[in-house]
Amino acid sequence: MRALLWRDLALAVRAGGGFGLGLAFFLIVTVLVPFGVGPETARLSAIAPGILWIGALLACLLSLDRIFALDFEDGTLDLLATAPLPLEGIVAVKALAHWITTGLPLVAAAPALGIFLSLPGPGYPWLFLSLLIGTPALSVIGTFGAALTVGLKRGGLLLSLLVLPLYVPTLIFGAEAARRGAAGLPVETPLLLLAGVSAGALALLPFAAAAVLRVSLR
Amino acid sequence: MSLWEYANPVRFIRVTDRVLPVVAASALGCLVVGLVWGFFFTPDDYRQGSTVKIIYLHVPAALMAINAWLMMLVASLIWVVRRHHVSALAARAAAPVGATMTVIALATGAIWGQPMWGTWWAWDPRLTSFLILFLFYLGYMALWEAIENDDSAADLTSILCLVGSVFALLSRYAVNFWNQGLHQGASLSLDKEENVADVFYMPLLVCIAGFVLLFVALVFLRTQTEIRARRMRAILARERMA
Amino acid sequence: MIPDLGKYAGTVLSAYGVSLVLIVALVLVSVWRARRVRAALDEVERRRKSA
Amino acid sequence: MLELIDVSVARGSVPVLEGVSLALGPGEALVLRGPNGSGKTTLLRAVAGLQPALAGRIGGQENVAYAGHADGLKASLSVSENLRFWAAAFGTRDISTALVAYDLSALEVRWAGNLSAGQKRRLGLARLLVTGRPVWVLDEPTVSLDAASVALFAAAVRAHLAQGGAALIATHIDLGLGAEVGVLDVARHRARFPAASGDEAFL
Repeated sequence: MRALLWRDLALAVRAGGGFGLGLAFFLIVTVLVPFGVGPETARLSAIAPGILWIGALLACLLSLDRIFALDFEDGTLDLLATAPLPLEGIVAVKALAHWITTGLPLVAAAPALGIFLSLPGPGYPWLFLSLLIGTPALSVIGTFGAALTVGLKRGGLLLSLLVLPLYVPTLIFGAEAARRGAAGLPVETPLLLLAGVSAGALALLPFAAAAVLRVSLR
Repeated sequence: MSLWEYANPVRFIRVTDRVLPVVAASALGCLVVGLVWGFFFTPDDYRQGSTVKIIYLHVPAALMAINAWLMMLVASLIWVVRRHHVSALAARAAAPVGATMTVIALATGAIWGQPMWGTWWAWDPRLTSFLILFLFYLGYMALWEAIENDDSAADLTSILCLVGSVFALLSRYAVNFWNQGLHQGASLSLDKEENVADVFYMPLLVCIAGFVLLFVALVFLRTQTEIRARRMRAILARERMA
Repeated sequence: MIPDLGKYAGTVLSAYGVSLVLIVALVLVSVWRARRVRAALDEVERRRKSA
Repeated sequence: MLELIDVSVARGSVPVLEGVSLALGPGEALVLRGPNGSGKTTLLRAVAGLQPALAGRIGGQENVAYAGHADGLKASLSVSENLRFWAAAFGTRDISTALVAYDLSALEVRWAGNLSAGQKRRLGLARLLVTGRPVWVLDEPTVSLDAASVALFAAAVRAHLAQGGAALIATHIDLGLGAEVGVLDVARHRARFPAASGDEAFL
């Protein structure tokens, strides 16, 4: 298991691994928003928490199809499935690797990008915290979607169609927490609900994803 | 006429062939009676004027949009547990019907909302939930279309339906939390006090019965079609191998 | 014949129109596909029997 | 160590083989033969547990080390990193034996992406040695190997058998494993026309 995690991390940071693409995408989306809605500070700061959450979500979505597709093409997934590791564990480790290489950099970058969008001062810690709690759910839900579409032609577009509706609760609670934080309102409720969604997804979806993967491989 | 004769899909087709005309006819009957009754012979609401007549389409469609998903959920569970082929195909057959019902509920809601709330669309929890439900239908149908092997498709869509149901429910609560809405409370409930007035109630029940029967008839017909299509694919695949 | 729908006539009629069109379209598509698949399967079965 | 009893397998819901029975004990090897598309790969995938058999029983699946058409190598990992990963995944440590057996020691630090097709194949086969599993299930293992590499492979298989391992190999060429190696022609087990299948209910 640990070997799999190290291998996935090594593959992501080496040449052609695509590490940082999501981060660059996040940066570009954030920078494009003022061009779309206008440069007024008041307007930007009102929508900043939501934009940052959506940007992080899309950046996360961008790299989902790499979770299984590469391993499927070169036969690694077949061989892993015959290894004495539970497929549920493999899925969980894959999701964890995706979160470390994609989610965690987004969490770290979001406060910096908040400056571009004039995020109000009290919002920074809550934005950071809500993303920190919420992005693991994005990764594990996305892993489930990637398992559903592995080996399909035109799987990438389908993956987005399947995963985006599943992202709704996470997005609502996460963005709500960030928004309330930025407005100086109490954030406990949405944060707790967000943590609940994340915990539930982390506990249950690896099993669903493993079941799906078994079907996809046969 | 060998195995096919005794396998369940055949029995399904034989039974539904007998039942289908009856169900379809009563669906048509209920819809005509209910809609004509509602459209021509009910008074206007004192607040909403004649727009209240939209209720005979809006409420049944919304009910069926949800019930169709519930039926798909049950059918998916049956497939996962019992591996009953007809069940998986029935879930596949129901999805477009449910999606259409969702569109009808959304469209009539928007048309109704325009004069009542002064806007075609509001991010009201109920409206939003139905929009999300529609997205789930789209994803479910797209996944069926994308997978070539029928059994794999049945397995994967079933799991998507199970997981999707959990997330749809979660979205419902999330959306409620996110925005308390304009929409009035439930139109129908067991608590008689909260119901719509009696004059609207009877034709509405007839319309709901009509929509339920229409759904059943369509699912029977479409399931038959899916069974035949599957049988044809199986035969053709066998011929190619031979 | 048509009841007096007042100022909301357009609203009510368009709601009924949209819904009925969608329902009829769904029914027609279902029936059309049912017929087509049935005919295709009969064709395949006949070929199989004669072969 | 590996036992198949009356096994049927299907490819895409269409049955291709039926009634396959075989047993492998320590030191035994069996070669599968049959024309392209006859179901050798499907059978081997079922033996490896990657797809369910339609009927019959497969015993000893937990002993199987499978090598298919794809080697499961990562281009941006070195030869030894690739092997070490698979060793860890199968709960073993030693990769030096495998490197020596397939003459890969000189390439140890090379990225797998820079290897030739034959060298990649050798690395893929070396993976079998680090799994520590006794039953090798190999699908066309000698593709893109030159004569010298085939000899290396045959030697590795012989050594494996001598140590009490077993092997089930789908191949067209003569590996020179000796006369005691059995041959199973899968063409004799081809599924008859209306047979049990995933689409059974529809046929």
